Amino acid sequence: MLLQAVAAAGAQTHPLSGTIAEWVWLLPLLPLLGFLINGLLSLSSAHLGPADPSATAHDEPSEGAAEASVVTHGEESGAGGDDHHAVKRHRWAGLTSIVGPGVLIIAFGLAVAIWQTMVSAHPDAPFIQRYFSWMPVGDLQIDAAIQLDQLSMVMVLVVTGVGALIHIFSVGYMRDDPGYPRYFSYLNLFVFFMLVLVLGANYPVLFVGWEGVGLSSYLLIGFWFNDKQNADAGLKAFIVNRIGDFGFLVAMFMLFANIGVLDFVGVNAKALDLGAGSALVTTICLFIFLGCTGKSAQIPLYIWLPDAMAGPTPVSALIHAATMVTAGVYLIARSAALFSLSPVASLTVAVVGAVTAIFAATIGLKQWDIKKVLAYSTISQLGYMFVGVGVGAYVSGMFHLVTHAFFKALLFLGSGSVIQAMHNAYHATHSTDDAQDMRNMGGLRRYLPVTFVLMWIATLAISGIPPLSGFFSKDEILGSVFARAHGSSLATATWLGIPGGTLLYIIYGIGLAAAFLTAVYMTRMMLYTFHGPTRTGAEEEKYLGEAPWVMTGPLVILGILTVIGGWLNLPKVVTDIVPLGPGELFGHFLDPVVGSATARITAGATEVAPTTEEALIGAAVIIAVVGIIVAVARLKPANVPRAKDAIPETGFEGVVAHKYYVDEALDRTVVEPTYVVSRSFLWRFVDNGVIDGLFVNGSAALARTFGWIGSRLQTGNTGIYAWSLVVGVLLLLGVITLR
Amino acid sequence: MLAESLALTAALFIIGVIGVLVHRNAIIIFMCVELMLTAVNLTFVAFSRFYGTAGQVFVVFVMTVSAAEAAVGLAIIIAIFRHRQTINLQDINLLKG
Amino acid sequence: MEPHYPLFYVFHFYLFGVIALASAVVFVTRKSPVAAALWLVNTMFSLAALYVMLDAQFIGVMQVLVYAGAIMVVFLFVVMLLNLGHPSALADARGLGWRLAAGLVGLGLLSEIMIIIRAKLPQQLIVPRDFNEQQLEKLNAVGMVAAPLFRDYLLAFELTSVLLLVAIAGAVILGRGRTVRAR
Amino acid sequence: MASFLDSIGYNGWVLPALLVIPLVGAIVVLLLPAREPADGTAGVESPAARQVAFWFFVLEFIVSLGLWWSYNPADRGWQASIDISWIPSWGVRFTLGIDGIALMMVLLTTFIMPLSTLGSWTNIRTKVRSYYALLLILSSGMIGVFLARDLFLFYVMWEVMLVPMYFIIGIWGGERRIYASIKFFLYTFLPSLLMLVAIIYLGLHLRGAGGVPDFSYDHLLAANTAVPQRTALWLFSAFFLAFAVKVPMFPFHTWLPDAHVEAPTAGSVILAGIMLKMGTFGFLRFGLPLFPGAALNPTVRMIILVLAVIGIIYGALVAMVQPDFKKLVAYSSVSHLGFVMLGIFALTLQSVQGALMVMINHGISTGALFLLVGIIYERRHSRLIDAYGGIARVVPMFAAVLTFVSLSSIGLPGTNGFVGEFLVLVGAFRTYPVLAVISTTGVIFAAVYLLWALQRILFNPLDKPENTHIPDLNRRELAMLVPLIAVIVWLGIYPAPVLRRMETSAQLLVDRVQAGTSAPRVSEAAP
Repeated sequence: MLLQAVAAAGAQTHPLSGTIAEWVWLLPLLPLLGFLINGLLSLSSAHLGPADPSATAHDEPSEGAAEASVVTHGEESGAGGDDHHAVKRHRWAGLTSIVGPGVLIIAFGLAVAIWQTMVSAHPDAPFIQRYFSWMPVGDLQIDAAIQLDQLSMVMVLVVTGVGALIHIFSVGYMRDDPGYPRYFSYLNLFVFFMLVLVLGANYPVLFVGWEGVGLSSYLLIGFWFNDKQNADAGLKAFIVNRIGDFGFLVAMFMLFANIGVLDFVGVNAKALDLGAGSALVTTICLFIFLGCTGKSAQIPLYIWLPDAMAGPTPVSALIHAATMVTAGVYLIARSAALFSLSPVASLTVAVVGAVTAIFAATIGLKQWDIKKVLAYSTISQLGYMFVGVGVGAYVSGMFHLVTHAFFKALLFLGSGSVIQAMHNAYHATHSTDDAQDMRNMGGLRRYLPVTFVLMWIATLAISGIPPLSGFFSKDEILGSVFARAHGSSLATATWLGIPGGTLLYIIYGIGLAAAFLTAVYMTRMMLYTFHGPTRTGAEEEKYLGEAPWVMTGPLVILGILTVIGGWLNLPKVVTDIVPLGPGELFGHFLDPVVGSATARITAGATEVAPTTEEALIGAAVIIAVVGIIVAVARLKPANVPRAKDAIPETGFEGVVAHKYYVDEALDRTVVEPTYVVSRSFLWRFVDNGVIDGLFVNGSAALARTFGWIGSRLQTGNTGIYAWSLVVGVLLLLGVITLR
Repeated sequence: MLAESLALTAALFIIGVIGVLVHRNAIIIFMCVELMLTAVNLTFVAFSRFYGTAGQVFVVFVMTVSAAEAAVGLAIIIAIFRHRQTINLQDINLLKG
Repeated sequence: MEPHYPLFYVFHFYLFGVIALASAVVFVTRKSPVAAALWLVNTMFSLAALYVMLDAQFIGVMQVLVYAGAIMVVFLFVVMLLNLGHPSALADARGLGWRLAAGLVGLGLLSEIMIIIRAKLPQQLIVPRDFNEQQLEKLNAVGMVAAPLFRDYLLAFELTSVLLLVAIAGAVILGRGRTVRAR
Repeated sequence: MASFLDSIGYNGWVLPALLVIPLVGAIVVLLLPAREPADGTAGVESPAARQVAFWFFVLEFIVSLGLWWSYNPADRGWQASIDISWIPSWGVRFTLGIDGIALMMVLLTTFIMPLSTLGSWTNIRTKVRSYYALLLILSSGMIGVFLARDLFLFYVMWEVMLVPMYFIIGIWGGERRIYASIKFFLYTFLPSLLMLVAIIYLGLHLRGAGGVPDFSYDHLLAANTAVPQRTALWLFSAFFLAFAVKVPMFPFHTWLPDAHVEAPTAGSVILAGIMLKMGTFGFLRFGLPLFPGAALNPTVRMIILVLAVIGIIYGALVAMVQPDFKKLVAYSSVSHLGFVMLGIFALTLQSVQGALMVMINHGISTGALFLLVGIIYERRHSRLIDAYGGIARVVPMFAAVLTFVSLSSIGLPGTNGFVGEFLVLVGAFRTYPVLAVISTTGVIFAAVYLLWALQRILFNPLDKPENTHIPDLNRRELAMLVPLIAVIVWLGIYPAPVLRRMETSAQLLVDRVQAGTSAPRVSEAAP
């Protein structure tokens, strides 16, 4: 009801109505169209079975089946799904190359057009388009509706923009894969769900996208599904995400049960009814946050993301770095009205974010797989974002999300370029060495100069070296933490007995430490990959080479964005010193959405003096630089053995290299016991034994036992029958006579 | 003479019962059954002096039944003997459950 | 109340009763089927005599004809057909323990029956005192049975004929032995 | 559309027609000549039987489809009613009618039946005529259960439904079919007898006008306040057992895995798709409204709810460890139906509507899953998960459909599964928050068991030579799966028309039961 009213009112008065923003529904629809086309193309190579399957099942195999043969390790052929080196271009590859990236480019164009309209119109209220009633049940009215405001606009631009670049990159990266249309259909599907996620006007619609991106992620991680490891990784990702979704669901139930609405406008309007700082709102926020930890790979649900690197590298770039994993950050920013009411929940978010940031960074120090390093780096950076939105610096969190999308996509695509080169080299020589292990790389700058330069830019950005984008965004988060340690609603609250202010200082410290580690492990990655001698192998070196333009082009664009991304939100303290341009553009842009929530948290916060702020920035920069120097000084790429010659680390280093054995511990304590209990106790004992055996078949057996006893009396010897008859008569007559 | 008749009936009947209990030869057991039937006939006849001729009619029926029974029973015994070469009831346990 | 019977009548009644009883006892203790059958015939004859004395002349005749004449002959015929005449061929009777037990059970039953008979003996007659004599004079010995048989019990009588028919058919089928082999 | 239907007097004859059409079909099928297998029919004897049966089912579906338009959601009473005297001396009447709940169940039935016929197209080769005749009779019985407005008629239909299924499992089933069919029969028949006793008690004790026993639902609904509280509890227990076995609720579920696994494909589809709904439908139609006091007695209600929640978790965990895919799907039904029971007994409008949606969705998704198992079983003659692996490469279309249907079954938003589970949980959270939260974990387990099985069948290395030459879906199989997929998408994205048609009846139910618990009963005033 409320939503309809708002929509009706909005339709008449909203500044965006009647503009190109009316076409916003086309945004998710375009990738959906791409998904359908590509999906059909991918299935069109399949052949229909015979009219009667069992009649011919063992006779002549059909044409499609004939192409497939048993795959053992090292031998590849067939129509898709197995290892990606099978060079067999799909017959619809050309069409797919147009449709797949095409829909994204069009969508990005549309998004830019809408964005410009929005900038000029500067609406204060969200623009809501309501299409039809999704779940109308009594007082539960959930509409299929899209909400366009500045927050979703930012996400739309990132998703379609970075997404389009990654799609283009994929054209080169995946061109020889037999599952090419399938790949693009999944990728389009992902973008569709991601856009539903960011554009949904209420929690359930958002949840559609939320689970949908999880599904696409599942499908893409397991894209080369004939490898058990990949399929396992996909499954793990989906299930861990579902654990998070459980929290999200419960949060929705609680919202509906307590305030009766689930759309963002309604929740924002009624959030105060829950009571500021009440246990109720804290619980709701914590359940939402549980959902976020799943999607955004935070402690304790981060475990799926490193495994997710099993997917094709562009997928890692798009889903597991730039967009999907940031959905948790988006969700918290979207629910800012709720989180700002609960300092405890906000602090929890910040603490978890900070701990994750440093925890993942330490693991990143000891990884040899280039994508694993980036994966832990992503977890760590996501931790930063959560620190940002946790301390109520929603703008900073979102800003870091955007810049991170640029440089992390660049890093991943760059690593993809490296892996592609390595892979081609090993494929040419039929070597079975690991194309992703940094110990097999080294000195690649000679072969991949463009990638080398661009990846260094991204590395510096993520380490926080000015004036690259990462510097501004990361610094803003740390600055916000520092600024809120005094007087804000967070500082006055207590979290598990610790005063909020103290906690925020600790978080700030952790943030700095993580920044240091980030600089170290990123430099380490660059050193081992691009510097020093080449460890790829003498024969293989001849085949190393730069990727085609269709792959390097997106890299260059991302590189430019990485460099200039910081201009989006120049801090005041910087623009005061250096007149680089208008300051805090991003903040002003997002103000209508998160401004009031931010204000609620910073209400009593004391202003940080510009000098202090400058000092903080200086400290952060110095730490980053020191990190890089330490890495360069300590690590000697020349001394690294090749992967097959390496000796496993021992002691604490070994523990870190094995990711603190978290996966193994979970396997032992959760996964295996659940399975064993379900199998041995629930199924075999309770179901088959007690219920079926004892009760059901037991009662049948009881009846049969009585029957058996009766049948034993039937000896078949008529003499006995006669005897018993006569004795019976004797007894009966006796009773009668003696009565 | 009613009491004497009934006593005799009872005695004959019981002798028949004892015969069934102690014998294993199917034919002798059969004869014992005939004895029991006959004993019952005596009751009917004895009572017919006091209750009218209906008793005697019943004797006719009993005789018919026992004749039929003898015919079928003996046929069964022959059949069993052909099959098993014995009419000892202890060796015949087709009814065993 | 029962009429008074002359001593002559009573003597013969008891005589035949004792013969019947004694023959039955001997019958039941025989191991040879042939001997047993012959002793049983003896019992039947005695009973036939008792029937006659009890004003059931027709039944008495039938007893001789049907039981002693027909049924027992069939028995003997079967015994001979199966060549079971020799008692040694069969371990017929059960052991002493069983026989004693059977005797005790029999005695028990007998005593119970006696008690019941004594307790429940009818004290009043339903039909007139000389009803049977009148019937006998009016209808003669056969008519006395035939009249109710064909009037009051016609249906039952016809059914017994069906029973006999079925029994004949059954006996023939069983006796032919083909079904046995088919099994 | 509605005016066209009115012009042919649709409401006057549709309900008896729905019962009669399959029976006529059964007779026609039985009258077909017996024919030896001919070429091109894949060794199926009397192939005409399946054609005839299929077209009769299609006719039935088309006839029933009119109900979608002719049904008036605003009307709270029975619609398209029929009332004929049947056994006057016992007060038994042949009364039919639909409300929003029955409407959807009937449509589900008529929708599933032709598809299940297609599903048994080639794998039923012997006694074909009897098979399709039984299917037709079965469908008549099932529709009768949904339509009956007289408890006696309801009971008759309830048992009519049981017998054909017994034969379908027992004659055309798998290796342990005899065990499974007898278990199925006894398991469901025994409690039905208790229910019969309860029905007779109601009919005799709540006599209608003139002292004649009256089994009519409306009468019993109005008169049930006369039943003492203790007696009501006993009567409810009898109904409860009959329905709980059918649902099946934990711990009355063990007939289900056996029956499902041994039944032929169509049998499993119908069992899961429609017959399991009989139990929950029974609770909605009879169990709750007739004995509101007993059903909502706090202890009784809590026991049932806890059993439902146990069913959700337990079914999922046990499904997870099944080596047999068909058994896995069977146990997943226990889990899904647990959601339905939770929704019904949480008794809010959302949860009841959600329960109804789960009933429909489960029919669609699980039906489709069983069809898919049947398809792959027909090709490889194995239901064991371990017999497969990596076959997505060999049968991409099969893989796509199986994945999609599985996702619907685990309740991925955007598919039908989500709508039902979400509504159940959101509604249940209002009355029983703790139980709702525990049940929500079922969402996680659902993903675990189904996707894990999916992985072991479709993904992983293709390492078994016999799996490399499996033919993909053929046109017939596509024809039966595409409608299901379409419905999955439709109900996932735009379930509102379905929800609106059921809302009045669901609301009426909730109001009635809640009014019934707070005696004295208020007379139902038509709005």
